Amino acid sequence: MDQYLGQVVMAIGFILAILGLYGLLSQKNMIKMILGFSIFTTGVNIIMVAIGYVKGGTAPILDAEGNAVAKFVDPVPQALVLTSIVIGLGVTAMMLAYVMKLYQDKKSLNINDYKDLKW
Amino acid sequence: MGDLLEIIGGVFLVLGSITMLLAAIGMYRMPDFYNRIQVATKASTLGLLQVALGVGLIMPGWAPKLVVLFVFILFTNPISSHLVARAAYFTKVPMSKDTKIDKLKESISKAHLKTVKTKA
Amino acid sequence: MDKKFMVALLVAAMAVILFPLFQSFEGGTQLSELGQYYTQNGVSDTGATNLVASVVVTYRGLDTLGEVTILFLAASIISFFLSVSKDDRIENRTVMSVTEILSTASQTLVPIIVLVGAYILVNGHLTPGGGFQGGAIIASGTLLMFLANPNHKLNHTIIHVIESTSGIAFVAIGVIGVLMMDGGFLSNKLFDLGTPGEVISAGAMPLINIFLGLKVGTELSNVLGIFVESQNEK
Amino acid sequence: MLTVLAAILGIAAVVGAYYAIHNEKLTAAIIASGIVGMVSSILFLLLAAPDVAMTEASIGSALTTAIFFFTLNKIRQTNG
Repeated sequence: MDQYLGQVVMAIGFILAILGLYGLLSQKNMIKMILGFSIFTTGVNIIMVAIGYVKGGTAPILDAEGNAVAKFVDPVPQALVLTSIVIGLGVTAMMLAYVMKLYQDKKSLNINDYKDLKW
Repeated sequence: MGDLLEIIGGVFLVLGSITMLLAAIGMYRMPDFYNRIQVATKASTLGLLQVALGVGLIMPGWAPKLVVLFVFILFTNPISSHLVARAAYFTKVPMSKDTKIDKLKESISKAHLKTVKTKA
Repeated sequence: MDKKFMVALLVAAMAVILFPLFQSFEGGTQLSELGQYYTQNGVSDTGATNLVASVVVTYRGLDTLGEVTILFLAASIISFFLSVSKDDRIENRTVMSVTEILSTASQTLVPIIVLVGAYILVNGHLTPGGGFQGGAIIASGTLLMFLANPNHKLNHTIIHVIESTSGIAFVAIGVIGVLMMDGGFLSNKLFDLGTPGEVISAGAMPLINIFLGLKVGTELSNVLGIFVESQNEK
Repeated sequence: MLTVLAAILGIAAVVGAYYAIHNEKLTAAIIASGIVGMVSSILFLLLAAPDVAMTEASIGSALTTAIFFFTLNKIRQTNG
Protein backbone atom coordinates (compact mmCIF):
# COMPACT_ATOMS: atom_id res chain seq x y z
CA MET A 1 0.00 0.00 0.00
CA ASP A 2 2.55 2.55 1.13
CA GLN A 3 5.12 1.58 -1.44
CA TYR A 4 6.28 5.09 -2.25
CA LEU A 5 6.04 6.93 1.07
CA GLY A 6 9.80 7.52 1.23
CA GLN A 7 9.93 8.83 -2.33
CA VAL A 8 6.97 11.18 -1.84
CA VAL A 9 8.38 12.71 1.33
CA MET A 10 11.82 13.01 -0.26
CA ALA A 11 10.30 14.86 -3.23
CA ILE A 12 8.61 17.26 -0.80
CA GLY A 13 11.98 17.83 0.85
CA PHE A 14 13.59 18.59 -2.53
CA ILE A 15 10.90 21.08 -3.50
CA LEU A 16 11.18 22.83 -0.11
CA ALA A 17 14.98 22.98 -0.33
CA ILE A 18 14.95 24.40 -3.87
CA LEU A 19 12.21 26.93 -3.02
CA GLY A 20 14.19 28.02 0.04
CA LEU A 21 17.39 28.42 -1.98
CA TYR A 22 15.51 30.44 -4.61
CA GLY A 23 14.09 32.71 -1.90
CA LEU A 24 17.50 33.14 -0.29
CA LEU A 25 19.06 34.19 -3.61
CA SER A 26 16.30 36.23 -5.21
CA GLN A 27 14.89 38.35 -2.39
CA LYS A 28 16.14 41.83 -1.53
CA ASN A 29 14.61 42.08 1.94
CA MET A 30 16.98 40.62 4.53
CA ILE A 31 14.23 39.11 6.71
CA LYS A 32 12.81 37.39 3.63
CA MET A 33 16.28 35.99 2.90
CA ILE A 34 16.50 34.54 6.40
CA LEU A 35 13.01 33.03 5.98
CA GLY A 36 14.27 31.38 2.78
CA PHE A 37 17.28 30.06 4.67
CA SER A 38 15.12 28.49 7.39
CA ILE A 39 12.89 26.83 4.77
CA PHE A 40 16.04 25.50 3.05
CA THR A 41 17.16 24.00 6.38
CA THR A 42 13.79 22.33 6.88
CA GLY A 43 13.92 20.82 3.38
CA VAL A 44 17.41 19.42 3.88
CA ASN A 45 16.35 17.91 7.22
CA ILE A 46 13.39 16.18 5.56
CA ILE A 47 15.68 14.76 2.85
CA MET A 48 18.09 13.40 5.46
CA VAL A 49 15.36 11.66 7.48
CA ALA A 50 13.84 10.24 4.26
CA ILE A 51 17.21 8.68 3.31
CA GLY A 52 17.14 6.64 6.52
CA TYR A 53 13.58 5.44 5.99
CA VAL A 54 12.94 1.72 5.50
CA LYS A 55 9.74 0.43 3.93
CA GLY A 56 7.35 -0.58 6.68
CA GLY A 57 9.86 0.31 9.39
CA THR A 58 8.94 1.51 12.87
CA ALA A 59 10.65 4.02 15.13
CA PRO A 60 13.96 2.68 16.51
CA ILE A 61 12.66 2.15 20.04
CA LEU A 62 12.58 -1.27 21.64
CA ASP A 63 9.79 -2.51 23.89
CA ALA A 64 10.07 -2.55 27.67
CA GLU A 65 11.89 -5.88 27.84
CA GLY A 66 14.54 -4.79 25.36
CA ASN A 67 13.47 -6.97 22.46
CA ALA A 68 13.22 -5.77 18.90
CA VAL A 69 9.57 -6.05 17.88
CA ALA A 70 9.75 -5.24 14.18
CA LYS A 71 11.88 -3.80 11.40
CA PHE A 72 13.52 -0.52 12.39
CA VAL A 73 14.36 2.59 10.43
CA ASP A 74 17.94 3.86 10.46
CA PRO A 75 18.69 5.75 13.72
CA VAL A 76 21.82 7.56 12.48
CA PRO A 77 20.21 10.22 10.20
CA GLN A 78 17.60 10.89 12.88
CA ALA A 79 20.30 11.56 15.44
CA LEU A 80 22.09 13.93 13.06
CA VAL A 81 18.90 15.83 12.15
CA LEU A 82 18.03 16.18 15.83
CA THR A 83 21.11 18.28 16.52
CA SER A 84 20.86 20.05 13.18
CA ILE A 85 17.43 21.48 14.04
CA VAL A 86 18.65 22.99 17.31
CA ILE A 87 21.72 24.47 15.61
CA GLY A 88 19.49 25.85 12.84
CA LEU A 89 17.60 27.84 15.48
CA GLY A 90 20.86 29.20 16.89
CA VAL A 91 22.13 30.26 13.46
CA THR A 92 18.79 31.88 12.53
CA ALA A 93 18.75 33.82 15.79
CA MET A 94 22.31 34.99 15.16
CA MET A 95 21.46 36.24 11.68
CA LEU A 96 18.41 38.09 13.04
CA ALA A 97 20.62 39.76 15.67
CA TYR A 98 22.90 40.98 12.86
CA VAL A 99 19.84 42.30 10.98
CA MET A 100 18.68 44.25 14.04
CA LYS A 101 22.08 45.90 14.43
CA LEU A 102 22.36 46.68 10.70
CA TYR A 103 18.91 48.25 10.73
CA GLN A 104 19.83 50.51 13.64
CA ASP A 105 22.81 51.68 11.63
CA LYS A 106 21.27 52.50 8.26
CA LYS A 107 17.47 52.24 8.69
CA SER A 108 17.08 49.95 5.73
CA LEU A 109 16.29 46.28 5.24
CA ASN A 110 17.33 46.22 1.60
CA ILE A 111 20.48 44.21 1.03
CA ASN A 112 21.54 46.52 -1.80
CA ASP A 113 22.03 49.44 0.59
CA TYR A 114 24.92 47.74 2.33
CA LYS A 115 27.88 48.26 0.02
CA ASP A 116 30.58 49.02 2.56
CA LEU A 117 32.55 45.89 1.79
CA LYS A 118 31.87 45.93 -1.95
CA TRP A 119 34.79 47.03 -4.11
CA MET B 1 -16.05 -7.58 27.60
CA GLY B 2 -13.07 -6.42 25.58
CA ASP B 3 -15.16 -6.49 22.42
CA LEU B 4 -17.80 -4.27 24.01
CA LEU B 5 -15.20 -1.68 25.04
CA GLU B 6 -13.78 -1.75 21.53
CA ILE B 7 -17.22 -1.16 20.01
CA ILE B 8 -17.94 1.78 22.33
CA GLY B 9 -14.51 3.22 21.57
CA GLY B 10 -15.16 2.91 17.85
CA VAL B 11 -18.47 4.76 18.25
CA PHE B 12 -16.64 7.59 20.02
CA LEU B 13 -14.02 7.72 17.25
CA VAL B 14 -16.74 8.05 14.61
CA LEU B 15 -18.53 10.72 16.68
CA GLY B 16 -15.30 12.68 16.97
CA SER B 17 -14.70 12.48 13.23
CA ILE B 18 -18.25 13.70 12.54
CA THR B 19 -17.72 16.65 14.89
CA MET B 20 -14.49 17.55 13.10
CA LEU B 21 -16.24 17.30 9.74
CA LEU B 22 -18.93 19.67 11.03
CA ALA B 23 -16.15 22.07 12.05
CA ALA B 24 -14.75 21.95 8.52
CA ILE B 25 -18.19 22.59 6.98
CA GLY B 26 -18.68 25.47 9.41
CA MET B 27 -15.38 27.02 8.34
CA TYR B 28 -16.75 27.10 4.81
CA ARG B 29 -20.22 28.41 5.65
CA MET B 30 -19.54 31.14 8.20
CA PRO B 31 -19.45 34.76 6.95
CA ASP B 32 -16.43 36.31 8.67
CA PHE B 33 -13.26 35.53 10.60
CA TYR B 34 -14.74 35.74 14.09
CA ASN B 35 -17.56 33.30 13.37
CA ARG B 36 -15.12 30.94 11.71
CA ILE B 37 -12.69 30.84 14.61
CA GLN B 38 -15.58 30.27 17.03
CA VAL B 39 -16.86 27.29 15.04
CA ALA B 40 -13.39 25.83 14.56
CA THR B 41 -12.41 26.07 18.23
CA LYS B 42 -15.58 24.69 19.78
CA ALA B 43 -16.02 21.81 17.37
CA SER B 44 -12.35 20.83 17.24
CA THR B 45 -11.99 20.84 21.04
CA LEU B 46 -15.03 18.58 21.40
CA GLY B 47 -13.93 16.37 18.49
CA LEU B 48 -10.41 15.92 19.86
CA LEU B 49 -11.79 15.01 23.28
CA GLN B 50 -14.12 12.40 21.74
CA VAL B 51 -11.26 10.91 19.71
CA ALA B 52 -9.06 10.75 22.82
CA LEU B 53 -11.87 9.05 24.77
CA GLY B 54 -12.36 6.50 22.01
CA VAL B 55 -8.64 5.70 21.85
CA GLY B 56 -8.60 5.37 25.65
CA LEU B 57 -11.43 2.82 25.54
CA ILE B 58 -9.76 0.76 22.80
CA MET B 59 -6.27 0.90 24.33
CA PRO B 60 -6.71 1.05 28.15
CA GLY B 61 -2.95 1.02 28.65
CA TRP B 62 -2.61 4.51 27.19
CA ALA B 63 -5.21 6.03 29.52
CA PRO B 64 -2.87 8.05 31.82
CA LYS B 65 -1.15 9.75 28.90
CA LEU B 66 -4.52 10.47 27.28
CA VAL B 67 -5.70 12.16 30.49
CA VAL B 68 -2.68 14.47 30.29
CA LEU B 69 -3.56 15.16 26.64
CA PHE B 70 -7.16 15.92 27.71
CA VAL B 71 -5.93 18.54 30.18
CA PHE B 72 -3.55 20.11 27.69
CA ILE B 73 -6.20 20.36 24.96
CA LEU B 74 -8.75 21.80 27.37
CA PHE B 75 -6.28 24.45 28.49
CA THR B 76 -4.52 25.47 25.33
CA ASN B 77 -7.14 25.32 22.58
CA PRO B 78 -9.59 27.96 23.96
CA ILE B 79 -6.79 30.22 25.20
CA SER B 80 -4.94 30.30 21.91
CA SER B 81 -8.05 30.96 19.85
CA HIS B 82 -9.09 33.69 22.32
CA LEU B 83 -5.74 35.37 21.75
CA VAL B 84 -5.92 34.96 17.96
CA ALA B 85 -9.39 36.51 17.88
CA ARG B 86 -8.28 39.37 20.11
CA ALA B 87 -5.24 40.05 17.93
CA ALA B 88 -7.53 40.03 14.89
CA TYR B 89 -9.83 42.57 16.59
CA PHE B 90 -7.00 44.97 17.35
CA THR B 91 -5.54 44.71 13.87
CA LYS B 92 -9.01 45.63 12.55
CA VAL B 93 -10.01 42.53 10.66
CA PRO B 94 -13.42 43.45 9.19
CA MET B 95 -16.59 42.01 10.71
CA SER B 96 -19.57 40.73 8.79
CA LYS B 97 -22.29 43.27 8.03
CA ASP B 98 -24.82 41.42 10.19
CA THR B 99 -22.85 42.07 13.39
CA LYS B 100 -24.94 44.38 15.54
CA ILE B 101 -23.34 44.35 18.98
CA ASP B 102 -19.67 44.98 19.73
CA LYS B 103 -19.24 44.46 23.46
CA LEU B 104 -15.44 44.61 23.35
CA LYS B 105 -15.58 48.15 22.00
CA GLU B 106 -17.80 49.21 24.89
CA SER B 107 -15.69 47.68 27.60
CA ILE B 108 -12.33 48.81 26.26
CA SER B 109 -11.56 52.49 26.48
CA LYS B 110 -7.88 53.25 26.26
CA ALA B 111 -7.11 50.81 29.01
CA HIS B 112 -5.73 48.14 26.73
CA LEU B 113 -2.52 50.06 26.30
CA LYS B 114 -0.39 50.29 29.40
CA THR B 115 2.98 51.74 30.20
CA VAL B 116 5.56 49.64 31.92
CA LYS B 117 8.73 50.71 33.63
CA THR B 118 11.71 49.10 31.97
CA LYS B 119 14.41 50.31 34.33
CA ALA B 120 15.08 48.01 37.24
CA MET C 1 25.36 39.11 -16.49
CA ASP C 2 21.75 39.50 -15.53
CA LYS C 3 21.19 38.72 -11.85
CA LYS C 4 17.94 36.84 -12.39
CA PHE C 5 19.65 34.57 -14.91
CA MET C 6 22.42 33.81 -12.42
CA VAL C 7 19.87 32.95 -9.71
CA ALA C 8 18.00 30.63 -12.06
CA LEU C 9 21.29 29.01 -13.07
CA LEU C 10 22.30 28.38 -9.45
CA VAL C 11 18.91 26.94 -8.51
CA ALA C 12 18.97 24.70 -11.58
CA ALA C 13 22.50 23.55 -10.70
CA MET C 14 21.31 22.68 -7.18
CA ALA C 15 18.42 20.70 -8.66
CA VAL C 16 20.79 18.84 -10.99
CA ILE C 17 23.09 18.00 -8.07
CA LEU C 18 20.22 16.74 -5.95
CA PHE C 19 18.36 14.79 -8.63
CA PRO C 20 20.62 11.69 -8.81
CA LEU C 21 20.15 11.26 -5.06
CA PHE C 22 16.40 11.14 -5.62
CA GLN C 23 16.68 8.87 -8.64
CA SER C 24 18.90 6.28 -6.98
CA PHE C 25 16.77 6.26 -3.83
CA GLU C 26 14.74 3.10 -3.65
CA GLY C 27 12.88 3.66 -0.43
CA GLY C 28 15.32 1.43 1.38
CA THR C 29 14.52 -2.22 1.91
CA GLN C 30 17.33 -2.79 4.39
CA LEU C 31 19.54 -0.75 6.66
CA SER C 32 23.04 0.42 5.98
CA GLU C 33 25.86 -1.52 7.63
CA LEU C 34 26.27 1.07 10.38
CA GLY C 35 22.54 1.22 11.10
CA GLN C 36 22.43 -2.57 11.22
CA TYR C 37 25.23 -2.64 13.81
CA TYR C 38 23.49 -0.02 15.94
CA THR C 39 20.10 -1.74 15.87
CA GLN C 40 21.55 -5.15 16.68
CA ASN C 41 24.12 -4.25 19.34
CA GLY C 42 22.60 -1.01 20.69
CA VAL C 43 20.94 -2.58 23.71
CA SER C 44 23.83 -4.79 24.74
CA ASP C 45 26.34 -1.95 24.29
CA THR C 46 24.50 0.89 26.00
CA GLY C 47 21.52 -0.60 27.85
CA ALA C 48 19.10 2.00 26.41
CA THR C 49 15.92 1.02 24.60
CA ASN C 50 15.75 4.29 22.61
CA LEU C 51 18.36 3.75 19.90
CA VAL C 52 18.33 7.36 18.68
CA ALA C 53 19.29 8.57 22.16
CA SER C 54 22.03 5.96 22.36
CA VAL C 55 23.46 7.21 19.05
CA VAL C 56 23.25 10.86 20.11
CA VAL C 57 24.64 10.45 23.60
CA THR C 58 27.02 7.50 23.47
CA TYR C 59 28.10 6.39 20.01
CA ARG C 60 28.31 9.95 18.65
CA GLY C 61 28.83 11.74 21.97
CA LEU C 62 31.83 13.69 20.70
CA ASP C 63 29.77 15.14 17.83
CA THR C 64 27.11 16.17 20.33
CA LEU C 65 29.77 17.97 22.36
CA GLY C 66 30.79 19.86 19.23
CA GLU C 67 27.22 20.78 18.44
CA VAL C 68 26.59 22.05 21.97
CA THR C 69 29.72 24.18 21.56
CA ILE C 70 28.36 25.68 18.32
CA LEU C 71 25.10 26.52 20.08
CA PHE C 72 27.03 28.10 22.95
CA LEU C 73 29.06 30.22 20.49
CA ALA C 74 25.89 31.39 18.71
CA ALA C 75 24.28 32.35 22.04
CA SER C 76 27.42 34.23 23.12
CA ILE C 77 27.56 36.18 19.85
CA ILE C 78 23.87 37.09 20.18
CA SER C 79 24.30 38.33 23.73
CA PHE C 80 27.41 40.27 22.71
CA PHE C 81 25.55 42.02 19.89
CA LEU C 82 22.23 42.72 21.55
CA SER C 83 23.20 43.53 25.12
CA VAL C 84 21.68 46.84 26.24
CA SER C 85 23.70 49.17 28.44
CA LYS C 86 21.93 51.01 31.26
CA ASP C 87 22.17 54.43 29.59
CA ASP C 88 20.55 53.28 26.36
CA ARG C 89 17.45 51.91 28.05
CA ILE C 90 14.17 53.75 27.55
CA GLU C 91 12.35 54.52 30.76
CA ASN C 92 8.77 53.75 29.85
CA ARG C 93 7.49 51.51 27.11
CA THR C 94 3.86 51.32 26.04
CA VAL C 95 2.74 47.75 25.51
CA MET C 96 -0.61 46.17 24.98
CA SER C 97 -2.03 45.00 28.29
CA VAL C 98 -2.23 41.24 28.67
CA THR C 99 -5.69 39.81 29.23
CA GLU C 100 -6.44 38.11 32.50
CA ILE C 101 -7.11 34.84 30.70
CA LEU C 102 -3.57 34.68 29.36
CA SER C 103 -1.87 35.70 32.59
CA THR C 104 -3.83 33.18 34.67
CA ALA C 105 -3.34 30.44 32.10
CA SER C 106 0.39 31.05 31.90
CA GLN C 107 0.69 30.75 35.67
CA THR C 108 -0.95 27.35 35.44
CA LEU C 109 0.61 26.12 32.23
CA VAL C 110 4.28 27.11 32.54
CA PRO C 111 4.97 24.72 35.46
CA ILE C 112 3.17 21.92 33.60
CA ILE C 113 5.18 22.55 30.43
CA VAL C 114 8.46 22.58 32.33
CA LEU C 115 7.37 19.37 34.08
CA VAL C 116 6.67 17.70 30.72
CA GLY C 117 10.08 18.87 29.51
CA ALA C 118 11.73 17.37 32.59
CA TYR C 119 9.84 14.09 32.09
CA ILE C 120 10.95 13.85 28.47
CA LEU C 121 14.50 14.68 29.47
CA VAL C 122 14.76 12.09 32.26
CA ASN C 123 13.09 9.31 30.24
CA GLY C 124 15.22 10.00 27.18
CA HIS C 125 16.82 6.55 27.16
CA LEU C 126 13.47 4.69 27.32
CA THR C 127 10.92 6.58 25.21
CA PRO C 128 11.24 9.19 22.42
CA GLY C 129 13.02 12.15 23.89
CA GLY C 130 16.30 13.20 25.35
CA GLY C 131 18.33 16.26 26.12
CA PHE C 132 17.63 18.28 22.97
CA GLN C 133 13.87 17.68 22.98
CA GLY C 134 13.47 18.36 26.69
CA GLY C 135 15.54 21.52 26.41
CA ALA C 136 13.44 22.80 23.49
CA ILE C 137 10.20 22.17 25.41
CA ILE C 138 11.53 23.97 28.50
CA ALA C 139 12.50 26.92 26.27
CA SER C 140 8.96 27.05 24.83
CA GLY C 141 7.69 27.27 28.42
CA THR C 142 9.94 30.30 28.86
CA LEU C 143 8.46 31.76 25.67
CA LEU C 144 4.94 31.48 27.12
CA MET C 145 6.17 33.26 30.24
CA PHE C 146 7.50 36.11 28.12
CA LEU C 147 4.27 36.36 26.14
CA ALA C 148 2.24 36.64 29.35
CA ASN C 149 4.53 39.24 30.87
CA PRO C 150 6.64 41.12 28.31
CA ASN C 151 8.58 42.86 31.05
CA HIS C 152 9.68 39.70 32.81
CA LYS C 153 13.37 39.63 33.63
CA LEU C 154 15.33 36.42 33.64
CA ASN C 155 17.86 36.05 36.41
CA HIS C 156 21.04 35.99 34.36
CA THR C 157 23.28 34.88 37.20
CA ILE C 158 21.29 31.69 37.83
CA ILE C 159 21.07 30.94 34.09
CA HIS C 160 24.79 31.37 33.58
CA VAL C 161 25.58 29.24 36.64
CA ILE C 162 23.29 26.39 35.45
CA GLU C 163 24.62 26.59 31.91
CA SER C 164 28.30 26.57 32.84
CA THR C 165 27.88 23.91 35.50
CA SER C 166 26.08 21.52 33.19
CA GLY C 167 28.59 22.15 30.41
CA ILE C 168 31.52 21.43 32.73
CA ALA C 169 29.74 18.35 34.12
CA PHE C 170 29.16 17.05 30.58
CA VAL C 171 32.86 17.29 29.76
CA ALA C 172 33.82 15.95 33.20
CA ILE C 173 31.79 12.78 32.67
CA GLY C 174 33.59 12.31 29.37
CA VAL C 175 37.03 12.78 30.91
CA ILE C 176 36.20 10.43 33.82
CA GLY C 177 35.29 7.85 31.18
CA VAL C 178 38.79 8.20 29.71
CA LEU C 179 40.65 8.17 33.03
CA MET C 180 38.83 5.51 35.04
CA MET C 181 37.49 3.08 32.49
CA ASP C 182 38.97 1.86 29.27
CA GLY C 183 35.82 2.79 27.36
CA GLY C 184 37.10 6.04 25.94
CA PHE C 185 35.67 9.56 25.97
CA LEU C 186 32.01 9.77 27.14
CA SER C 187 32.00 6.09 27.97
CA ASN C 188 28.65 4.74 29.03
CA LYS C 189 30.03 2.14 31.39
CA LEU C 190 30.70 4.61 34.18
CA PHE C 191 27.89 3.01 36.17
CA ASP C 192 26.28 -0.37 35.96
CA LEU C 193 24.24 -0.80 32.77
CA GLY C 194 21.30 -2.29 34.68
CA THR C 195 18.32 -3.96 33.09
CA PRO C 196 17.06 -2.24 29.92
CA GLY C 197 13.66 -0.60 30.36
CA GLU C 198 14.09 0.78 33.88
CA VAL C 199 14.49 4.44 34.67
CA ILE C 200 17.84 3.99 36.39
CA SER C 201 19.66 1.99 33.76
CA ALA C 202 21.85 2.54 30.72
CA GLY C 203 24.88 3.62 32.74
CA ALA C 204 25.73 7.30 32.56
CA MET C 205 23.14 8.06 29.89
CA PRO C 206 20.37 9.58 32.09
CA LEU C 207 22.95 11.81 33.77
CA ILE C 208 24.35 13.01 30.42
CA ASN C 209 20.82 13.57 29.13
CA ILE C 210 19.97 15.72 32.16
CA PHE C 211 23.05 17.90 31.76
CA LEU C 212 22.50 18.18 28.00
CA GLY C 213 18.85 19.18 28.50
CA LEU C 214 19.70 21.77 31.16
CA LYS C 215 22.36 23.27 28.92
CA VAL C 216 20.20 23.42 25.78
CA GLY C 217 17.15 24.67 27.71
CA THR C 218 18.97 27.47 29.50
CA GLU C 219 20.82 28.49 26.34
CA LEU C 220 17.64 28.78 24.24
CA SER C 221 15.84 30.59 27.11
CA ASN C 222 18.78 32.95 27.35
CA VAL C 223 18.58 33.74 23.62
CA LEU C 224 14.85 34.46 23.97
CA GLY C 225 15.50 36.65 27.02
CA ILE C 226 18.12 38.69 25.15
CA PHE C 227 15.73 39.22 22.23
CA VAL C 228 13.01 40.39 24.63
CA GLU C 229 15.32 42.73 26.52
CA SER C 230 16.62 44.28 23.32
CA GLN C 231 13.11 45.66 22.76
CA ASN C 232 13.83 48.16 25.54
CA GLU C 233 16.72 49.79 23.73
CA LYS C 234 16.34 53.31 22.38
CA MET D 1 -3.10 5.62 2.80
CA LEU D 2 -0.16 7.25 4.57
CA THR D 3 1.24 8.20 1.17
CA VAL D 4 -1.92 10.17 0.35
CA LEU D 5 -1.72 11.93 3.72
CA ALA D 6 1.94 12.73 3.09
CA ALA D 7 1.11 14.13 -0.36
CA ILE D 8 -1.64 16.39 1.06
CA LEU D 9 0.68 17.63 3.82
CA GLY D 10 3.40 18.15 1.22
CA ILE D 11 1.12 20.35 -0.88
CA ALA D 12 0.37 22.40 2.24
CA ALA D 13 4.10 22.72 3.00
CA VAL D 14 5.02 23.77 -0.55
CA VAL D 15 2.18 26.31 -0.75
CA GLY D 16 3.25 27.69 2.65
CA ALA D 17 6.86 27.98 1.50
CA TYR D 18 5.86 29.74 -1.74
CA TYR D 19 3.65 32.12 0.26
CA ALA D 20 6.47 32.81 2.73
CA ILE D 21 8.86 33.73 -0.07
CA HIS D 22 6.56 35.72 -2.31
CA ASN D 23 4.23 37.59 0.05
CA GLU D 24 4.79 41.31 0.46
CA LYS D 25 3.57 41.43 4.07
CA LEU D 26 6.30 40.24 6.42
CA THR D 27 3.95 39.13 9.22
CA ALA D 28 2.00 36.84 6.89
CA ALA D 29 5.25 35.45 5.46
CA ILE D 30 6.59 34.62 8.94
CA ILE D 31 3.38 32.83 9.93
CA ALA D 32 3.48 30.86 6.66
CA SER D 33 7.01 29.69 7.46
CA GLY D 34 5.72 28.61 10.88
CA ILE D 35 3.12 26.48 9.09
CA VAL D 36 5.92 24.87 7.06
CA GLY D 37 7.64 23.92 10.33
CA MET D 38 4.47 22.43 11.81
CA VAL D 39 3.65 20.39 8.66
CA SER D 40 7.21 19.11 8.39
CA SER D 41 6.98 17.88 11.98
CA ILE D 42 3.99 15.70 10.98
CA LEU D 43 6.02 14.45 7.99
CA PHE D 44 8.80 13.40 10.36
CA LEU D 45 6.23 11.48 12.39
CA LEU D 46 5.08 9.65 9.24
CA LEU D 47 8.70 8.68 8.55
CA ALA D 48 8.86 6.97 11.99
CA ALA D 49 11.03 9.63 13.63
CA PRO D 50 9.18 10.75 16.79
CA ASP D 51 12.31 12.25 18.36
CA VAL D 52 12.86 14.59 15.43
CA ALA D 53 9.14 15.41 15.25
CA MET D 54 9.11 16.57 18.88
CA THR D 55 12.08 18.88 18.38
CA GLU D 56 10.77 20.30 15.12
CA ALA D 57 7.30 20.93 16.59
CA SER D 58 8.57 23.05 19.44
CA ILE D 59 11.46 24.76 17.63
CA GLY D 60 10.29 25.09 14.04
CA SER D 61 6.82 26.34 14.79
CA ALA D 62 7.10 28.13 18.14
CA LEU D 63 10.58 29.44 18.88
CA THR D 64 11.66 30.44 15.35
CA THR D 65 8.40 32.31 14.72
CA ALA D 66 8.69 34.11 18.05
CA ILE D 67 12.26 35.22 17.36
CA PHE D 68 11.27 36.57 13.92
CA PHE D 69 8.43 38.55 15.51
CA PHE D 70 10.69 40.00 18.20
CA THR D 71 13.01 41.22 15.44
CA LEU D 72 10.12 42.69 13.46
CA ASN D 73 8.79 44.50 16.54
CA LYS D 74 12.21 45.99 17.23
CA ILE D 75 12.54 47.19 13.64
CA ARG D 76 9.11 48.79 13.79
CA GLN D 77 10.09 50.54 17.04
CA THR D 78 13.30 51.90 15.60
CA ASN D 79 11.32 53.29 12.71
CA GLY D 80 9.41 55.47 15.20
